Amino acid sequence: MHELKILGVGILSWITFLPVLGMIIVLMLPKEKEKTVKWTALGITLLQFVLCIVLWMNFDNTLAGINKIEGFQFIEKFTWIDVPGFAWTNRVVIEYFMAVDGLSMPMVLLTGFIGVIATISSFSINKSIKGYMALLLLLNTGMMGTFVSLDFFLFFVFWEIMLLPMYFLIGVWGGPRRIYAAIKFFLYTLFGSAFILIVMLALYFSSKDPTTGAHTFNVISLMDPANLLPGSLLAGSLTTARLLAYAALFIGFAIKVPIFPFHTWLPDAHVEAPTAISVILAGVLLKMGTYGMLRMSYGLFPEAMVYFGYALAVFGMINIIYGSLCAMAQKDFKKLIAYSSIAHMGYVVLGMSSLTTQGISGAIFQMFNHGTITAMLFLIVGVIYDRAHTRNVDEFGGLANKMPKYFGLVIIGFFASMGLPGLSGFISEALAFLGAFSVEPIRVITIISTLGIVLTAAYMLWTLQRMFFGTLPEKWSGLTDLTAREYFMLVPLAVVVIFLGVYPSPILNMMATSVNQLVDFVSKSTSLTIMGW
Amino acid sequence: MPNFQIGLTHFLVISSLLFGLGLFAVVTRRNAIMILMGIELILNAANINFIAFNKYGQLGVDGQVISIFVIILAAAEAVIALAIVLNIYNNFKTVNADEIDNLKE
Amino acid sequence: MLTQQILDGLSKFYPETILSVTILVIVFVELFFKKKTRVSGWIAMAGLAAAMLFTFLQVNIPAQTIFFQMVAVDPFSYFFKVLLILSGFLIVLFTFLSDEIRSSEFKTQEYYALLIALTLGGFLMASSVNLLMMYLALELSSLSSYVLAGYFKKSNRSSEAALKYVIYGGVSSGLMLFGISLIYGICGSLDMFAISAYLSANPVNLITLLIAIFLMLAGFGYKISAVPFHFWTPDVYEGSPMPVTALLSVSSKAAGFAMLIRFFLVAFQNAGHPTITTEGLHQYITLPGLHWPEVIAVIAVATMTLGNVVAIWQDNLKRLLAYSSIAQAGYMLLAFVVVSPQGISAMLTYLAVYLFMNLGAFFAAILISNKYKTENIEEMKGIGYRSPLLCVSMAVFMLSLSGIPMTAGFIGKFYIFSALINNGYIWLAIIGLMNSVVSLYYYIKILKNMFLIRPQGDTGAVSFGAGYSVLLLALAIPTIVLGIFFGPLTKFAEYSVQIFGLK
Amino acid sequence: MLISISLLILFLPLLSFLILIFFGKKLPRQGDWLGTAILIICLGLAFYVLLNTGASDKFNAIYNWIDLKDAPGFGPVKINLGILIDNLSAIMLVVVCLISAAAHLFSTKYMEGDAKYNRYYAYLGIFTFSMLGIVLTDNLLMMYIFWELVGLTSYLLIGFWYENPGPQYASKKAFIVNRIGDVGFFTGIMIVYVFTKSFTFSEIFAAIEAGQLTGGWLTAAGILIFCGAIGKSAQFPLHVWLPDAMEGPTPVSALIHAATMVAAGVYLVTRTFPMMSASALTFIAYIGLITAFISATIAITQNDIKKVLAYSTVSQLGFMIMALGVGAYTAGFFHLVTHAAFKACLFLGAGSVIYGMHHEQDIRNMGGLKKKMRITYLTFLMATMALSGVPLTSGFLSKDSILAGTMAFAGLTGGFNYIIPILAFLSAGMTAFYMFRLVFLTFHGEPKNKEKFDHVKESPLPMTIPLIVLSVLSFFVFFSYNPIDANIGWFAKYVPAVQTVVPEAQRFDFQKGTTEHIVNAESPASETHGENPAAVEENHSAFTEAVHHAHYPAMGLSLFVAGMGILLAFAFYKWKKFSADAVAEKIKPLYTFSLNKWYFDEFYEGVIVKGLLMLTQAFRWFDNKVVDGVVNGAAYVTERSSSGTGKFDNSFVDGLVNLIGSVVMFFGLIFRKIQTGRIQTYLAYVLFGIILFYFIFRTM
Repeated sequence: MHELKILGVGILSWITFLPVLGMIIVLMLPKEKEKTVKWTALGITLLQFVLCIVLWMNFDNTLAGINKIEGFQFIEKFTWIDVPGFAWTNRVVIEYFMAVDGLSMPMVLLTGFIGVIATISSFSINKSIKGYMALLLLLNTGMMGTFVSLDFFLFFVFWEIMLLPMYFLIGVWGGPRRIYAAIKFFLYTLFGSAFILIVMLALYFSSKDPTTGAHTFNVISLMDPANLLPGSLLAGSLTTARLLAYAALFIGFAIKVPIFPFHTWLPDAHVEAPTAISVILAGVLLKMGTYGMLRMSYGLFPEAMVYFGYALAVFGMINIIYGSLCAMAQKDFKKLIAYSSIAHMGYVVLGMSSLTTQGISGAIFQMFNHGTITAMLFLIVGVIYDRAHTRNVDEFGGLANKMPKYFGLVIIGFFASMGLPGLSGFISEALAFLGAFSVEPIRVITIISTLGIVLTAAYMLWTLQRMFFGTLPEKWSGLTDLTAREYFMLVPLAVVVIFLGVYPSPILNMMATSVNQLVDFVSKSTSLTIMGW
Repeated sequence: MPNFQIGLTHFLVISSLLFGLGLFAVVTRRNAIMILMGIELILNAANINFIAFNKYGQLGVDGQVISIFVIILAAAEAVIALAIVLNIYNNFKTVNADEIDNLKE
Repeated sequence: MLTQQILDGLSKFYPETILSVTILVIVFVELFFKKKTRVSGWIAMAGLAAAMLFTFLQVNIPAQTIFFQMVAVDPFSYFFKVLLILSGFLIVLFTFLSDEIRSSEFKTQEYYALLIALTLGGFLMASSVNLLMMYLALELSSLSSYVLAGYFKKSNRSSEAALKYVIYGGVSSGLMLFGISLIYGICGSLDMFAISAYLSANPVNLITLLIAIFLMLAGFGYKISAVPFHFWTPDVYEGSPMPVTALLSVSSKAAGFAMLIRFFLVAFQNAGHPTITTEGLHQYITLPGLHWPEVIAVIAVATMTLGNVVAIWQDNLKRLLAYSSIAQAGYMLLAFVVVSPQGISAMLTYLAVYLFMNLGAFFAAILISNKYKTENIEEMKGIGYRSPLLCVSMAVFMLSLSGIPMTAGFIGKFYIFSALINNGYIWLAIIGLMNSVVSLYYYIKILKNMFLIRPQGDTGAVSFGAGYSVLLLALAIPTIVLGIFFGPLTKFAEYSVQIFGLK
Repeated sequence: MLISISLLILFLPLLSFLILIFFGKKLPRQGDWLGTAILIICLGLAFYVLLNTGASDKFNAIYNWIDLKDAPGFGPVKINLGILIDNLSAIMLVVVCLISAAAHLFSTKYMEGDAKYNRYYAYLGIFTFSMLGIVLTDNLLMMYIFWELVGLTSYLLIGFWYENPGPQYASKKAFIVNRIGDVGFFTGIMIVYVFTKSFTFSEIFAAIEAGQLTGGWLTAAGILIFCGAIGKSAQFPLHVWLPDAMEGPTPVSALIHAATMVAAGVYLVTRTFPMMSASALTFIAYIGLITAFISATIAITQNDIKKVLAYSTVSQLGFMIMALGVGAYTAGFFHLVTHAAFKACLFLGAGSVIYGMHHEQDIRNMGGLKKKMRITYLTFLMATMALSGVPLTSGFLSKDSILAGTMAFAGLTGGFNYIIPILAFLSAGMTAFYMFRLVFLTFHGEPKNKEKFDHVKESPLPMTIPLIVLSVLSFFVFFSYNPIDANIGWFAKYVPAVQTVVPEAQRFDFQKGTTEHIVNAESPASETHGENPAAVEENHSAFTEAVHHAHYPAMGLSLFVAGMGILLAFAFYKWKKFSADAVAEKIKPLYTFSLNKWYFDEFYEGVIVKGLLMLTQAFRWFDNKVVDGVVNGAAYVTERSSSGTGKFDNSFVDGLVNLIGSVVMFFGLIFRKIQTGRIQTYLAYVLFGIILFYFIFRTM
């Protein structure tokens, strides 16, 4: 079953635009009814998640997708803009083109899941909840749309859509330096998307859609070199223009990931953002960068990807080591987690750079796992911050006995972050490493990167020791253990983390065919192999 | 000098001089009225050009018609400009353009 | 024969005629309704509406020139006419709703007459194909705007703005006239087609031609406030009454662009005969030896960069919008560099979009100054919580101006950068994009003050009358809708590029 | 059937963990009986498995865990989980279950009344589960998984009393140091996987034999996998965590540090023994030797009862590793088994003493306890004799085999390798010395702390039963009928030497030329092909022969050094012929060097940890100042220059982290300055602009 309609509208449109519907409902509710607003938002995200599950249930693991339209599922393809050509201009066609394959399916699930968790976590917001929930729902649409759109233009529109809610969510509901953080986030990301826009346009004008005869934004058509006009800017293989375009696209996505040296917005944004927003930011937003690389950079510039494969691996390594070392130096609990995010995204980049099935599967799986694990960590930070109103690690101590249930979940979260076997992070990291290691030129880089495992353990355990062990300072004697709401957001995450750690097949099977196809497509597109410098 | 004739070049030299003088006035005179006179000079320099080109290029009457239009326009512009300068005087008690610099960065 | 031609011309000149009549009627009515200030406003609106109606009747008229090749009636001028009338219409409404104007003790009758005169000037600027006609039209609109800028006679700021404007305008148009006279000397005609024909047939002294072009650029540049002819803009914008500023930033600028496009394309590009080049791109033929697109490129880059970097420093909302409009002009000029129908249609698209977002921004500024009595951004802290509709609309305009997707401004920029990239001007596109990132900073700064900082002191809600809200939405909704369904607009813009298949 | 039983053994402790962690508080006695009972059942089942597994039996069950389908350029990617029951795992099952059961039982009294009693038992359960996982697995990846889980659970157990700073640091140190070894282990696994495309031992060996992994990579893989053992088995240079880990509860020390976790490293090397190249084996042998020697020298001077035992453990682990390194496969594994019993006995005995002395651990404050703690004393003495290598004990058998192995190895390879037996014998002598020193100081002589001494009484039954059982197991009869030769015992038959699969070129000379026969001999098929078993036996014996020859000299020597050690201990501490303090004073530098554990901790703390922390601070600085403000300098200048206007927006300069940010601001400032408000200035600019344009474009 590769098509699913509800009330005549495709399920992907439902999943994507349901939050917008929710936003409208929320905006129409009276301001005073805060409870209704909260529950409406939760209801909508839950419904969206249920639809994601339905999507998953109907998802066919054996179809590949990537560069073949037949392999995509739940396709929705309509013409959005069609300006017929006059004598002197070409026809312009922009499509509303959504579909999923093994690459996007895990991300859709993740977005739906984290959306629910973030909404639950948002219940503690007490300032203009209406506006908050409306923006949160809009953000959700932006993220979901990015993962399901296959028209570059549509992708870009969704990509940018989530900027704005994010800006306000950080800027209005954030911490003391929220304005600085929000502006920094906004400018950085916009800077990156400028590059994406340029590449998108350059591709558009280099292309010709076989069916319409016009230029096209259709990513799948663009992946076929036959659809690039001979002699146009981005035609050919390994031309300077293509390499530059790949690099520009890379910068655009790298800012989102974030890859050193474009990462400095992240710690600030995280520290200032409210808990739920940090959860979304780390849980989903960062993945858009790596997803973009896999979907766009790999598919559209396969030979350039191979050409720059080594550089990509180096970036991954720097992220891992640099992020870990920076994390170790932090005293702010949240900032520490933020830097650890940078390090963990490094595993994704490293795995991706290998261009092997193991590496890319590991990368995608790590994207999913990092989404859940970091969400958990940020919620953990939120729990303690809500109670103590400080995040300084050194001010705490002995919490393990004061809040034993909290401590139990902290242990799961921390050790998952360390990549402990039995928890989901291990499998993805191991696969990423195995993939990267099997490529001879980046073997040394992989070995250096494995040091990240030790460093992660070091700063995580150090934090654990400083905050949870030892004796409880007098001032925290009034702290209470988890509330029911906090259970509802932490326990599902913990369950997923453990479940996938023991039984990763549900997610891995989902992507296996597509990843194989991607690897096959990229490596066959050029005679080049990844080279050391 | 029997061969001496007033030619296009002479007109152009005159008009260029006028143009230059006009610009000079516009940039250096402090009094707003003087600046406006500089503008008149510029316009008239153009007028001389039009007429001279018209005469030496055998271009019918176009140039002359243009210069008439320009003269009229210059008059209209002067009316408005002078009214504005008058108003300035009422408000600022001065017509020195360099003293009227409240609007700036 | 002669009469026939004139009559024929007049039959295609109804919109302009109606506007002229409206001016006269307003001046006349003034004699009878000394105190009833709104009446002339309504007349102005009626006149504009009628002009609009007759403009619409010209929609399918074949491209042609009338009045002995003085004025063209073609889709290109049609586009600008629609734009100018829309803008004039909105400015009249702004004037109605502006406390600033209402509270002034001056009669407003001639205000509307001048407004219509400016619009009429704009009409003629957009359609003239003769340099003399062009100059006259320019002066018509300029003279009206001088007076409008100094409309508050008792206000120092307003008077100063008027003085600067008139001197600056006078010099610029003088320079332009001198340039025209040189072109007349070189080509022997003021008819753009004749100039084009002469230039493509005969070798000319390029240096003189270049000087002439630069002198003329002073006139165009002043109208569209392009660097380095922009200096008047911030001062005049800040000093003028707000509706006038809005008018200057949209109508006057649009007309200036129309004039610029027509002059360069017809006189220097042989635009009457677009050709298909080997690459399948539709391109005008550039005259040998003249590199004016490069000149435009430099000006465009300088304009948007300067506008943006200085805007960052502004605290006065009007002044900020002044610099922002300078920067916006830079983006539009970028599209002109391409010198292809694609570029021009992108430019037109942007202009149409710009109309909504810029007027919207000014209207929001008017409302803010009405209610909060301030133009200073720093004093707008937290007003987003006191007037949500106003500030959300303002947010839409600001984001659109900076080019965030799902707003019309994005589509405008998108088309411009498309044109640039398609024609290989990737560096220009990158500079443009970087500029729009920079611009985001100051647009966002406004939003930051409105939303991210909680109101201090008085926190009560400040609401507006229904009229205000309706007008605000009337500007905000197109700004969003055009960001999503822009097909019709771009279609219209592309259609309008067929300048004239005549001659 | 055996597979199901082994799965039962594996998962019962996990069940115990789950029940106790969630419901432990609600059960009577917080559920300690449950954990203990489960472990005793497991022990019974483990015996069943052992009895039903023949020496050459291999029961294998696999489950496909991850399937990434057909990867381009690689082939099918299938990652399996599997259980393998053979002679090694069957023995280890019994060992682990036995020690764990003993620790469980012992703890019922020792830990009684602790605030986190149920959590303690839960942790014991999951620890046992993880350890059994290591034992039962048939592949490297799963071994790594349980390996790490053991790390986690040991972290929890060592840091059980995390309220105190000691356990906090010790647990963290243990985990991180183990992690360092694990990184090596994981890298080794990656190498193996990349070349052989499998994690399963049998497939890996087959692939290596087929020549898929050779040369430097093979040696690297061997050494890196051994790195895991360096961490877990506390080998030099990562041995530092183990003595510190004594901060955990004493039964935990017995469980973790005597028989299970630290034995995992040895077990790993045993499992991967066939793929170790000659270079890797030499490396292993020397690491083991260095460890054995260093920790023996340290143990001599320690005063904490548990620290002495800890260093002796490290030393004995060094012996086992060394044995494997020199090729004495059976001996190494044998020592693992025997050592598990008597070392657990020692630790539990120490626990009993500590319990009796109310948490006094310094042996200088003890003495004379043998009168009051009869059972503890006797069992402790028995285990000490086993550890020292006194005849008729199990320790004598296993240690003697190892020493014979080292001699054989030195004899076969010659040269510098003679250092191995020399230092090994020396260490054996020191072992005897410090163990008896411990016994004398603790149980003999006069009580030094009267007050505490008066309250001492024998520990209750649940504590003494494990002691008795374990000390009885230190007799030779359980392993060999011949008290002086282990080779004829059932153990040696049950765990015969395995043959290497590495290519000829990478073997020791004495291993060469035997491949075909041996490999065939191992598979039952070879017999049907009519190979001559005698020939196999002959080829097999190049090393065995040497060991056989070395047996009696080694035994003699070992008896001599052990005797000397014991004699010295008597002389110093029983008969007081010499004063230990005076001797210590005479060789003060050596003494302090030993007392301070060769300054390893100081070195690591001062150089590596401090260095790392400084590095992180440097990175933080770099991130804040350099990456986030490449241009804060430029911004500062701009700020200065615009201080008059006071409008400078800090957040902008901070925010745009690149040069553009401040350049933009800077130009903005400049362009602002030209907006003077004077109309004539503007006009001048316009003219200037036109002229400029003219000059720029004139030439184009």
